[in-house]
Amino acid sequence: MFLIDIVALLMVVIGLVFFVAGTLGLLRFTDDLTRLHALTKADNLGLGFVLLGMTLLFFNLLVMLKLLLIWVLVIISAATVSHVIGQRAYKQLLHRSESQDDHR
Amino acid sequence: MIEQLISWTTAYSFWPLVIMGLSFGVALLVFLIAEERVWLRSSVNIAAALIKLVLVLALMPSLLQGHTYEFGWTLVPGLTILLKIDGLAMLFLVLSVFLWLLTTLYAIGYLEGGVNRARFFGFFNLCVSATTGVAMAGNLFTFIIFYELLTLATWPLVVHRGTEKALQAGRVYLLYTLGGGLVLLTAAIGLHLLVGTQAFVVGGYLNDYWAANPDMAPILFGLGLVFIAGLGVKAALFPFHGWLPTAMVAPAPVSSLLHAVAVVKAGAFGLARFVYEIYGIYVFSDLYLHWVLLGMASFTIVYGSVRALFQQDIKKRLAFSTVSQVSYVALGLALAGPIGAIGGLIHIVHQGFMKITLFMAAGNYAETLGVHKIKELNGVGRVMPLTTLAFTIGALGMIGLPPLAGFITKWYLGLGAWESGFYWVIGVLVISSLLNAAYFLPTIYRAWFLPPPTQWPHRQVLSQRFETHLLLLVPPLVTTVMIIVLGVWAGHLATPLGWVSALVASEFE
Amino acid sequence: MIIVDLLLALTIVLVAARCLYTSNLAESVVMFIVFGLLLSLVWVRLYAPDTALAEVAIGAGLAGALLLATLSQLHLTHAAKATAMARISLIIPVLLGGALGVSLLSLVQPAPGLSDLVMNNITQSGVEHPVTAVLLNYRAWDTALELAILMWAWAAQRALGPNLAWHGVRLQGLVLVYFSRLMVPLLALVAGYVLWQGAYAPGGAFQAGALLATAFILAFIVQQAQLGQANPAVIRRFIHHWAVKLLWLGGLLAFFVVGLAGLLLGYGFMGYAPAYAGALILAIEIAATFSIALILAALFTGEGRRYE
Amino acid sequence: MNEIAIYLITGSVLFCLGLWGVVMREHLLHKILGVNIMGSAAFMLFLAFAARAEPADAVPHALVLTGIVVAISAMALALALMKRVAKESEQHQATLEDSQ
Amino acid sequence: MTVLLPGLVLLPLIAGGFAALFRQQGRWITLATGLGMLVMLVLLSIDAWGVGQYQGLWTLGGWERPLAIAWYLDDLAHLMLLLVGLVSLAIMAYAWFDTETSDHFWGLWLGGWGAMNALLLSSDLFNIYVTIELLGLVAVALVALSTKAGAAAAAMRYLIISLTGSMFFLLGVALIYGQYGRLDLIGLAEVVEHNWVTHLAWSIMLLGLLAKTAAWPLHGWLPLAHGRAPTAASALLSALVIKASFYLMWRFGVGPFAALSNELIAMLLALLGTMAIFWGSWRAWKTPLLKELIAWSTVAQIGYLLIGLAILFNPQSILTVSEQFNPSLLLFWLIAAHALTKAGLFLVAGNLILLTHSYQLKDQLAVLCNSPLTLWTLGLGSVALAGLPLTLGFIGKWWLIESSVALGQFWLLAPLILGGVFTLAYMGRLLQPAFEQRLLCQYAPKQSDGRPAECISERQLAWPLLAVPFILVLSVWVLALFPLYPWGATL
Repeated sequence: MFLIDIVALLMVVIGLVFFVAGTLGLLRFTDDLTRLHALTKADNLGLGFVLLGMTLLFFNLLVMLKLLLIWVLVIISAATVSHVIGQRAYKQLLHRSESQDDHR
Repeated sequence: MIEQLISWTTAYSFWPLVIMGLSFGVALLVFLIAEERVWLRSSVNIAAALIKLVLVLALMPSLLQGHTYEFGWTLVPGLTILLKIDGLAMLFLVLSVFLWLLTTLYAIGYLEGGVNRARFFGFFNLCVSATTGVAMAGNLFTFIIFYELLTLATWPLVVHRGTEKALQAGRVYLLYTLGGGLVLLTAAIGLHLLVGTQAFVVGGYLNDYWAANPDMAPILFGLGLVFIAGLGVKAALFPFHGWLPTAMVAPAPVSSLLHAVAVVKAGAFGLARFVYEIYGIYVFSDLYLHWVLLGMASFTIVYGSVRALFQQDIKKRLAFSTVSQVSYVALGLALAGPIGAIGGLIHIVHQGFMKITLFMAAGNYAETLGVHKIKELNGVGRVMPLTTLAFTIGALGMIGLPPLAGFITKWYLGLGAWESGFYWVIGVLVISSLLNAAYFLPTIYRAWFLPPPTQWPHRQVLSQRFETHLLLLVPPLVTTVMIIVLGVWAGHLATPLGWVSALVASEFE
Repeated sequence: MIIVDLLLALTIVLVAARCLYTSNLAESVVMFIVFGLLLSLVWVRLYAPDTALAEVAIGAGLAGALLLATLSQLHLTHAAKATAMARISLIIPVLLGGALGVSLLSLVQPAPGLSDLVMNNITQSGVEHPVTAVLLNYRAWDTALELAILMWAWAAQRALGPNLAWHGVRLQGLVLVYFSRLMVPLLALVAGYVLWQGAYAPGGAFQAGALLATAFILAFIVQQAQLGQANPAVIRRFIHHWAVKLLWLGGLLAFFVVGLAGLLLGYGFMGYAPAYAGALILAIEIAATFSIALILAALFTGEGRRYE
Repeated sequence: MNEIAIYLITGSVLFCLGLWGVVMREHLLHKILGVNIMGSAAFMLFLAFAARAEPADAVPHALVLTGIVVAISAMALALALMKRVAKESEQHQATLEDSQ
Repeated sequence: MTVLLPGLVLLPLIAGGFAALFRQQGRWITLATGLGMLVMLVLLSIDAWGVGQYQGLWTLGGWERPLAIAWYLDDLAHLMLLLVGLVSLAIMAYAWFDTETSDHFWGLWLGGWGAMNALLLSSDLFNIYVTIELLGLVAVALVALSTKAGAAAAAMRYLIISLTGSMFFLLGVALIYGQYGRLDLIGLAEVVEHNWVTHLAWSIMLLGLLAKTAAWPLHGWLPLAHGRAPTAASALLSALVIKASFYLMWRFGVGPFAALSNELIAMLLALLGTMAIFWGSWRAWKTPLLKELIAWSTVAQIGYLLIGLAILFNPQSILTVSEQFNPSLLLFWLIAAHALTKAGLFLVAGNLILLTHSYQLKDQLAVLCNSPLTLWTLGLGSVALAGLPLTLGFIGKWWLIESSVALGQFWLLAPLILGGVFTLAYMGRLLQPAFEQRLLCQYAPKQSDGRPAECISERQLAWPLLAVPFILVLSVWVLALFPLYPWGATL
């Protein structure tokens, strides 16, 4: 019991570390695409660890399945949203370089 | 037959409502009649005026027998609309109804071809409705309603011409009269707080309260002053008279009926109700309010006459003359004795007849010859002899020449002053008469004896056979006859004088 | 746990202040969404899972979507900076509110309420979950009027005239389409589950309606992005179909019909026959779910015309 | 000092903050968000009162659920109106200055 | 409970829903609904005053009071239901013929009507919050129906104030629930006691409601919203919607929170009322716009209502409620007089705007010279608004005067009496020019042959557009003769 609690806590802490790192990247990176990178990668992993910790704590099949479902859904959403944001950021980038060309 | 009439009329109590409602209904009807339908409108007007006169006269016999008609409608507890025909009301009622008939005829002739006549006659009827309402008001609340209604209904008539001057006059008029109404309302609220709202009663309803609360003297005195101020605006007592000469821009029928009779008399009549039937003559004189009223009235009499002396415009001169003459009523009330009271109350009738004659004559001059100024009157008597005759009789009556109606008033006022011990009032009367003579006699002289000018300011041919339009000529002649009749047969019981004497006897019991 | 509460309270106040204070409107909106999420945590801490669910779905989710969509249509997305005076004056509400709150502390002890009454009558209410019992039975009239508010908010929005132009970007590829094909049915399924669950556990018509609305909005956004149009024709046709219009009104009508039937059958206005209460409540909830979902979605999409 | 006390105070502070936003901020978005924060503050008080009972009082929960839907309806209308104001104002600025 | 009370709320809501969704059929739905409502109101009145049914408490859903929402019908609520119904019908009749009425109007106001009826009946704090929000949203939408420049901004301002007011109200409700654990007004009246929370809650609710009523310092939104809304909407908002929040203050102040009232709050309200009368009249005197003039006059008239509230809230005021007659109900007549008159005046203003396509006062005046019925409506309306004797407003004012004197608040006589004069003064700006000769037919365009064409006059409008405001205004005079009839038949 005690061991599982410690492991679970460890998992959650690792997850939090990922979150912090991702957030740091979001704040510190220079352009949209790199920020996206930091955010999605870190968040998916962070959330995974947190959920893993939770799973260990509850250790109930139904709960585990639910948590897994949440993780999968979040990952799918994150991927889709990143796709959309990325496309937009890329278009803006193109647009900007074109207008710079015009000025030249 | 008289018995039958009496038994028929006394069987119903709604007569006051009918009399008031008749002109009200006619007013609404007239507003709806299209502008062009002159004949229809005139017929309705005249018919209504005749019916009303007959109705009022039909009530006379039962009233002589001591019957009074009351119609009450309670809105909420403490607020009752009460219409009552008693002796005092009848006096004012007969006067206004009779003169209304004449003025309607006159106005039809005067406004022929003018614009906005539907509006004019509509408001005209509304005014009559309000005036009869003032006459029949049985308590202070009802009185104030009709007093305000009178203000609002006369304003469109004052501004009827729509010129900048007329509008300016209308503003002044509203400022004074609405202000007066407000002051009166304040006074009424004050009185309501002390004794509640009660019906007017012969001898006043303050006697018991006064007997029980002698320490309230300052408050009652102050309230009395507020009442006098509120009513004094319409009665054109001195500091509040400013609107009357200004309002003379109105068409002649308005000036004659409304400002010589209806509006100013509503104020004077209100003073009579206040003195006799609210405070009661004894409370009134116990509080020395009669001194106040006497002072104001005396000053206004002299002041009005002096101002009239310096006016060059005919209507302005007549207006200041009105200011002076209406104060005779207040003076009579303020003398606080029966004889003076007779003089004051009878003057409501007498002054009405005389002043309306003068205004109609002035209107005829303006309409026929375009004459507005005194100095343009030279020789007018040769062109318009009948009108000038009427003007002359009216003016002589104003001066107080026996045996005309004006003399009766002044005689009774003088006797009343003697009786009450206000000997100096006789002096005021004498000065006033001299001043009257001073501003009327030269005018008359000018009209009859100076040579007419070669060119009148703005001559119109209104009639082939008569000196002016027939409808403009008949009404002043009728009133002229009345001035003589009222003077000569004054002692007869069926005259207003007899009526007033009986009234005063009951008030001073 | 008190530490968590204190941290949560402090954060939520700071977030709210930042949301109102910043001159960057996008930041404001994001802060408001964060505020909504934190609020739902507070609701959980206050043992109110129903409201927490609704807050996430409506207060943070839908409101956030609405705010972001609005923001994208505004020309200027920066408000005037708060003046120095205003910045200093921010201290006033904090102090005043603090004083106010402290003065309310007397209310922590006495605990009057309708809890006992709710629980005593729950067997006759037709449902087991007390919140649902209150919403759809004891105080059903409130809920009916609330559907009316939704309805009239939508009517009012239509009366304002057509929408502003859309400032979105047309997207390449089919990622979004597949995403929506996965998520929309899933959301509908979850909505049905939440609705059904409402009879005995947290959940019900509001939460289900909000989820369903999210599904609609997702479909709409995907259509927009795929076609590069403000209002895809398919959505327009859908909104103006008469059957859909009737569905908008369905929740309100169901409430009123059942309420009047109760009156005529002698159970009082908005009353149910106890034997059928459960079934009637479910019927009303289904109708209400569709109404709520459609109207919430419509509030987001607008009427389907736009200024040219 | 328990969690109910904390949230009573937080609710009061939030209410005043929201009012500050409505009164002091010019941009309509801030005003609208301010109103919503005021509403959330009132909900917080409701739920804090509900949490005093054991189990939690269901009536305020239901009231707040109703309130949330009312709030989103009002917000949707307000945002739509704000867009129209912004469109009609000359600088596309969503404030009330030009209506003075 | 028979079907009438729920019917009065449900019918407009259902019909309004359909009218909002199927806009092309909106006016026909409204016609049918209006007739139905009229029948129900008549039946309700016959039952309530003839047989004596209906009065009292109704709980909804078959549950007992603290748990269920309650409705409460008494004379005041009944009279308000009638007032709202009749004025709504009149304004809708006008809107039917008004060419500028939007399709959206019907559904929106039917909802507003239903909300008002629900609000008037409700005896539950939170339910009242819901109804007041519904009413507020509808009212804002009605303002926003106008395409006039600035209408959206005015609506926005109104919305913000209205929502903020609602939030204050909601906070008050929360505090009351926290203190007493109940929401029904009847039950609260039994348990309310003096303590800080209750006083705070009542003050906060009062503040919110004052803002929604446009009481003096919080009135800024009203002239804009009412001045820029479409004609029918202005009339409805001024006549009815602001009365809803006033009604609530009245209800709460003499009901559950009667024990809390003190002289300070009464004095404060009286001061606000006095300021409203003076400030509103002054601004009405200055404004160059026709509808804003009428809207500012509403601000001033609210002053009277606030003074009435101050008198109701004064613990010294002895409410002599006999079995037959409750004098404070006379305050209702002040509400009714303002509702009827103001509806009439706004509709007349709408006529003038239809004719001249201008909002400026100076452009309207020429029409007046040639339009007798319009002029009469304005004239009768002005006098009624001033509350001169023989109008309904005077009955209410008389109660104010008597009560303020009985309380020893003599200074209140100044605003009460002067307010009427101010009203005549600013309404005179409209009336006086009608008599100016120079304005007659000023707008008549010359025809090609040099003769003046026909003047712009009211004859160009459909007759119902003229008749409805006239009847509204006239009713203030006619009703003044029977102020006690409905409930005082035994008096």
